[in-house]
Amino acid sequence: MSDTADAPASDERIKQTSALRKALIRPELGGICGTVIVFVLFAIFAGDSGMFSSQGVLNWSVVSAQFMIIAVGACLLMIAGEFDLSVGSMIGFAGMMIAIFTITLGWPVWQAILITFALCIAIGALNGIIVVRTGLPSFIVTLAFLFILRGFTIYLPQLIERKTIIGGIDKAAEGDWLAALFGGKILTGLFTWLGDAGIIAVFERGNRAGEPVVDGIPMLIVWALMLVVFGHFLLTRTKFGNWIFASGGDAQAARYVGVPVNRVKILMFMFTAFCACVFATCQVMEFGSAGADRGLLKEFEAIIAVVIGGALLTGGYGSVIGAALGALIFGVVQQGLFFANVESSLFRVFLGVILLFAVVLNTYIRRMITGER
Amino acid sequence: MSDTADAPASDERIKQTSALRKALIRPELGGICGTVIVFVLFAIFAGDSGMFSSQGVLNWSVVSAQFMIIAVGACLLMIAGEFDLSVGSMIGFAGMMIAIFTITLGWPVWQAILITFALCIAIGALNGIIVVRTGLPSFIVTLAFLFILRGFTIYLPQLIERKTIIGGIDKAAEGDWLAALFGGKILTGLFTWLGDAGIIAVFERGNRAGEPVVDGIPMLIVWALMLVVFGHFLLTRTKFGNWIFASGGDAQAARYVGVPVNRVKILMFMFTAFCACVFATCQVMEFGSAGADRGLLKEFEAIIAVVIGGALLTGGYGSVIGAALGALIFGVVQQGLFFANVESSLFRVFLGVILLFAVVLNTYIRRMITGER
Amino acid sequence: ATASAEGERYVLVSHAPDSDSWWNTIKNGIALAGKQMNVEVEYRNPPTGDLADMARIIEQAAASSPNGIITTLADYDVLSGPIKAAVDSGVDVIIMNSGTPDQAREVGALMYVGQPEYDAGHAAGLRAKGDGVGSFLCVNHYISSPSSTERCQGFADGLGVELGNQMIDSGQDPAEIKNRVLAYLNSNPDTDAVLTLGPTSADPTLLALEENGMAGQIYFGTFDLGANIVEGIKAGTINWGIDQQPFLQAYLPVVVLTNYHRYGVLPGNNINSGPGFVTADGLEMVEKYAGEYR
Amino acid sequence: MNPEHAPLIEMKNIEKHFGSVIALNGVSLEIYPGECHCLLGDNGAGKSTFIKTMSGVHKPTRGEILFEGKPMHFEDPRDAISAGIATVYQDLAMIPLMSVSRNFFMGNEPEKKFGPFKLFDHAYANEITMQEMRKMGINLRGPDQAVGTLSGGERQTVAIARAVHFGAKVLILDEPTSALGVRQTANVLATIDKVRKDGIAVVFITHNVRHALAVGDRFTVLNRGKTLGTAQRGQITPDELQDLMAGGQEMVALESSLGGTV
Amino acid sequence: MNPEHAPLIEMKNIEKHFGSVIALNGVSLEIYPGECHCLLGDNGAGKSTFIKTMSGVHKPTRGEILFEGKPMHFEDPRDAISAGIATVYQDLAMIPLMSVSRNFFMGNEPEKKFGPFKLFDHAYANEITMQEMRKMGINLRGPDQAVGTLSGGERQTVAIARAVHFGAKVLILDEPTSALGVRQTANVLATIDKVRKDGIAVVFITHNVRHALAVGDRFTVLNRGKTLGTAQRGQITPDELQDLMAGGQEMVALESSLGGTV
Ligand SMILES: Nc1ncnc2c1ncn2[C@@H]1O[C@H](COP(=O)(O)OP(=O)(O)OP(=O)(O)O)[C@@H](O)[C@H]1O
Ligand SMILES: Nc1ncnc2c1ncn2[C@@H]1O[C@H](COP(=O)(O)OP(=O)(O)OP(=O)(O)O)[C@@H](O)[C@H]1O
Ligand SMILES: [Mg+2]
Ligand SMILES: [Mg+2]
Repeated sequence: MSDTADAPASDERIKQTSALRKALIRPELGGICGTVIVFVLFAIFAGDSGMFSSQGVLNWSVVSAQFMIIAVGACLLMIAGEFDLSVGSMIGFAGMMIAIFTITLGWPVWQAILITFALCIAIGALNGIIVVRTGLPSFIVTLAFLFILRGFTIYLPQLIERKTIIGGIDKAAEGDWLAALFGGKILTGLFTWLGDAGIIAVFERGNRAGEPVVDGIPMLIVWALMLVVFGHFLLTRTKFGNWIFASGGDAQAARYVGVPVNRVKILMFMFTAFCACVFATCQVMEFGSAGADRGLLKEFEAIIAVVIGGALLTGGYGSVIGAALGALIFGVVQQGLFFANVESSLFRVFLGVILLFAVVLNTYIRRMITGER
Repeated sequence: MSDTADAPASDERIKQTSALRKALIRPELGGICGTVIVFVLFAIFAGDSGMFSSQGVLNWSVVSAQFMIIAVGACLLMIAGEFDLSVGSMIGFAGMMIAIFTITLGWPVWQAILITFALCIAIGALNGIIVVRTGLPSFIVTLAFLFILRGFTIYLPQLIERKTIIGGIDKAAEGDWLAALFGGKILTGLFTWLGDAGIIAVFERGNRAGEPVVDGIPMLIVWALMLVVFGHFLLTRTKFGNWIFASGGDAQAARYVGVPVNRVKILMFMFTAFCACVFATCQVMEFGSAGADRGLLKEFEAIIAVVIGGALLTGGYGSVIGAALGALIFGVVQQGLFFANVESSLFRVFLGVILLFAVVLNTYIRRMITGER
Repeated sequence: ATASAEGERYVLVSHAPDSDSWWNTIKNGIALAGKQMNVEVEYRNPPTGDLADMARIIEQAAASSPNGIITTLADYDVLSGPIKAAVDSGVDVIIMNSGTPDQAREVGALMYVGQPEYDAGHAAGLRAKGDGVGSFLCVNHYISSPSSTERCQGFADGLGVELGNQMIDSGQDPAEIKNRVLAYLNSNPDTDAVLTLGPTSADPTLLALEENGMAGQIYFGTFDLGANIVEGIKAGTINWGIDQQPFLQAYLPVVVLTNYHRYGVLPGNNINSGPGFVTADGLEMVEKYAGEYR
Repeated sequence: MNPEHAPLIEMKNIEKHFGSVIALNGVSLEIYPGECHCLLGDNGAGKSTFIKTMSGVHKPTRGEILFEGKPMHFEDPRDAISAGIATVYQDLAMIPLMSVSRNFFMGNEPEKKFGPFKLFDHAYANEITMQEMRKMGINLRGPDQAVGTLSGGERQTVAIARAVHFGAKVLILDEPTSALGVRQTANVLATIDKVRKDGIAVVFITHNVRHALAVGDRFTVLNRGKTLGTAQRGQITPDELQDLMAGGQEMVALESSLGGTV
Repeated sequence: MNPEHAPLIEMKNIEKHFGSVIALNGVSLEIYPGECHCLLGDNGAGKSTFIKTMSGVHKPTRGEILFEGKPMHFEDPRDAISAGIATVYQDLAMIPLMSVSRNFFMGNEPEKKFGPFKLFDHAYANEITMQEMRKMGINLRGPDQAVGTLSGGERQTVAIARAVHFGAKVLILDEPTSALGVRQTANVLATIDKVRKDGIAVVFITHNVRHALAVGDRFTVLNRGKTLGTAQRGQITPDELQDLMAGGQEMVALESSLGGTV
């Protein structure tokens, strides 16, 4: 209506902020700074240890990609205001299910994988439904599932196969179309050419002499990148992404304006289970066996990566790119400490200190974004 | 001022509630129900397994008392709105410090214990100060300390003693006045008399034949009961107790009316560290050794006991008596499953199911208390 | 790759989580060997004991191009790939501790130093059977790892009985281990023997037996030594400890690799570091160095 | 405005119990298109509870809701919104960490096509938000300012602007002006007036007799969970209304200097 | 009331910045004992921020606070409270899960001796709570009812009753009547009047001109972080005050039916 429509830019109550500073202030900033710092540090302290040889790069890339896969799920779920402590147990459980289906029941691998995915996503949905229906904190509900799933992962193979590790899946998976999607490598041609051209190192002896040391990009990395792109797109560019933010920011408020909060949360629990299942399937297909100890503590690693990446533990704020950078930092630090030959029992001390440092940095950045709170 | 002062009892807008129901509706109710159910179930399924013989009773009492000690700390901290994931690592760390002080440095045991207590309480305070100053969620801060403390617990003894288990403390502690407070037993005379009088069983074979099967009440149980009474009294009967509730219910609101929220929270972190230290000291004095793997996952067990006992994970609501009952349920179930000869790898499954069941029950009760929310 | 220069670098990769105290002897073993041979040695392990993480560590170790890798073969399926790749990229590998000589040959390792878990359990079972044991309790404190089950299974097979419910998942808390053992023995009073899998479960079990008066009455065998175990053996509470001599498992590979790289000499066979049964006879040295070099 | 028309919403004998508390004890009401229906009453009379049963937040313990003549069973607010009921709650439905424009369009996100995908149209959302807020007399610093940094009144204005922008057949406002400044209040009252003239039914809860009288067509007074009856505009004097709103209990004896000013 | 007396609080050139936002841009004010000082102004003018610097919640970015002539540096609200400043905040300081009486005495717990211990005196707390709430015109169901189950207005009344009960030299009320019913509002205004007569200074923030005129002695209007000046009672007409409160900007043209009723 009638009003002096002074443009907000000319508001006398705002201090001038430089454009650069404005462009920098985003949830991912902490992750970006962290990544730069980490790479610089390791270039200095472990530059000559093979960490940046093609084999070394592949090594920390694979580890980071692993973290990324579960971090994407954990990130979206955390932004939606919940978190899932059963991710690690779910990884163990999914791998074990694939093994039991293929080895004990003798199903074709693609069928075992599909059924396992369906099963895990159903368990994710169950997690979500319990959280949403009872209003209990997800910490408790998923903690219960942490125990239940791990219990079954230890109990079932013992009952059926009398051991806690089931192997031989790689043989069963040979030639399977779906298994190749999780266990294969892409761009093998390119790497052979690179090796022949002398750009990357080749094996010098043994039965693979002449082949390049890195012979392709594992599907694990492809999955990680696909999930990151999907998650980022979903969160920032779609209506559903707005609902995820809203559900995590204030569920009651979101419900009032008609956001189907329960649906959003349950879907995110299912997506987290899906990511855990992708992780497990890649692992089983790469290593050919499933064990009762797989995935221990992975839930914390996922949460740590997400939090390093700038998300708010209480929901409603965060970024998938940030979580991916958090996973990268985590992976590089973990493997880099080995390259830098740090006493291995001090690894946890470093991890703790880095975590603290990262969250303090992120908090500072977030305060700049939202003004002093 | 002038007003029709109709007594609230005669309010036409309140449905009649029976006095019994009113008396029952309290945070501990879930714990009480749970305890009754658990005892009835085990009386039926494991009644003849020796679970309720004097030896059996001592067996699950000791395990429950252990949980109680850390549950009291976790409970008060949780009501004050925070929680501490570093409890388990703190237990390992405290034990290791006592061992290093006595064995490596050769200090008298009482001095080692006192310095360790001071150190742990200081670390608890550091936890609290970081949480309060940075406004970071305690989940993250204490997760960092989980890693840092565990890292040192593994690293230090290796560096100093070239091993990760340090033993021989029991010998060093012989005759120490303070050690007896943590490792001894009380009422040994009474139990010898009971055994002689034939009221409790005596060993029939073995090298202790003739002695009563239970020869005293371990100080662990005494500590547990003392802490429960202290915590309950502090929470419900004092001014400080009101501040604990207020800090956890809404820190901002409490701050507005002058409650020293930061002080309350830091003190509760210190108290939690104190409880962890009591746990560790009792353990070290009983077993005579400290190991780098002590206390693993204890933080979760403490939180589970507290939540089973009816406290709200988000703070501001709960009861120490409830937490103690939660610890009792936890201990009885854990040991009872062994008495009942249940396949032990299914233990985790049971634990998860009971946790879920208990929290759902508690939520129902809390809804009755506060009205439908 | 025979070079006579000093300062070779060897990496030992284990499958044990950080907190597992038994591996301490291994660390001391390589440290000593490194000092004596004047080579650089490193110890690495997956912090949580996740074997998939261990595979990454072997890959990482290979990428840092050391002269040799010493690793356990806790799960052939998981670890054979990375080990083969390491061998292929020119790193010499020795398998230690877990795995079998056959598997070691298959992945292209130079040799195997250790004690196959199942066989050790089996040998212990046979010995116990000879001593008249018919039923037992296996106190398993790290159930999620496959090697623990193999030990119990081997023992059961050696006795010729079903494992069934005789293995309990004891957890790692000493009080819980103690009280679970008490609970089990309480409800199964005619158990003949107790088998523990290392100091973590053996120490509290000792206390449990003392408390219920069965110490010295019940047949008690254990894997892996520690200070308290040695004392138990001395006191007659523990009948025997299976010593796989971890010190040798770590020390010998370093020596073998160094000599191989410097002078091209290599033993012609695998080395069995165990099982050796430690009993009350000849305990002196064991006692002195238990937990450190034994 | 036109009681002879068919009512848009009919609430029949609504009861709502919370545990042992009886918040509503049989309240009936009709709401007609194009009227501004004021819901008045003491603190704790049950006004908020009543409109929450209307907008699907609470399910009534007993009683019936007819929407356009048909019985309605709203499972959650989403159902009510898609039926055409927009509500501004007393405890505002705003998400502090999200930007103003994301809040404004929360649940009603505008979309544009991008190949096979439908994308959130941020540019459009930002523009509309700035424009609507300016209409209500609030100059935002920018559409991406976080709602958490707005003052109480600014937040309330966002909530009202949002409901008006998306409002369909019924607009429910629970004490919308309680935290508003003079200028913003005037704007809101003017907006109610405009919306009503467009044929939309407005349910307006307030404690301010003057605000009620300024825009209300009919006035229903609740007291302790029951209705004291409904009055037409003009059939009741401000003083009578004020007495009713005070719950029928005698007023506190105020100093002469304060008398009649509330 | 008596400007010739020494002021109780002097705020000199207070500035407060939040990140890049300038919430207060140099506001000065004096508060005298026994006066009711009304703080008026548009939404977002900075009233809440201003009183929060006075009560120790925010530290001013620049400027000086004199309390009884001495410079004061409140580190947190606790300091302000012990200096004698009681505040009712716009975002109420209530803990939903706690009982009314525990909330009422939060931070000021009554104690009784029990041997060597000091115990929280629940019986006394319950009695006082019921009594004070009845004085304000609210009949509680019981002192152990959880605050979360009270209506918005009921909660506000608890907050005000608490501040008055413990209030010492200055009582600050940030929009205390915004959610109150007619009867409760009358009670609050009467309470302010009574408190002022006891020699206590009252700072009263409101958007309602009539409420301000009913009890105010002096009126300070804030606009966009600056003060538009302070007026004495009687020196200004209601219309002038209303214009000032709207921020000096021209008012929305209202329909004649709405005119002058805000
Ligand atoms: N979730 C709930 N649980 C229990 N009682 C409730 C709940 N919500 C409301 N009540 C009770 O119902 C009664 C009506 O509350 P309601 O919020 O509808 O009042 P109101 O008329 O909106 O009051 P106000 O004008 O103060 O906003 C109050 O006495 C309140 O204590
Ligand atoms: N924590 C904060 N961070 C950033 N900006 C803030 C913060 N708190 C307040 N502001 C800004 O400061 C300005 C003044 O806010 P304040 O709450 O003091 O206004 P007010 O006068 O109380 O308004 P109302 O009458 O609506 O309550 C507002 O524009 C608000 O956006
Ligand atoms: Mg209301
Ligand atoms: Mg304000």
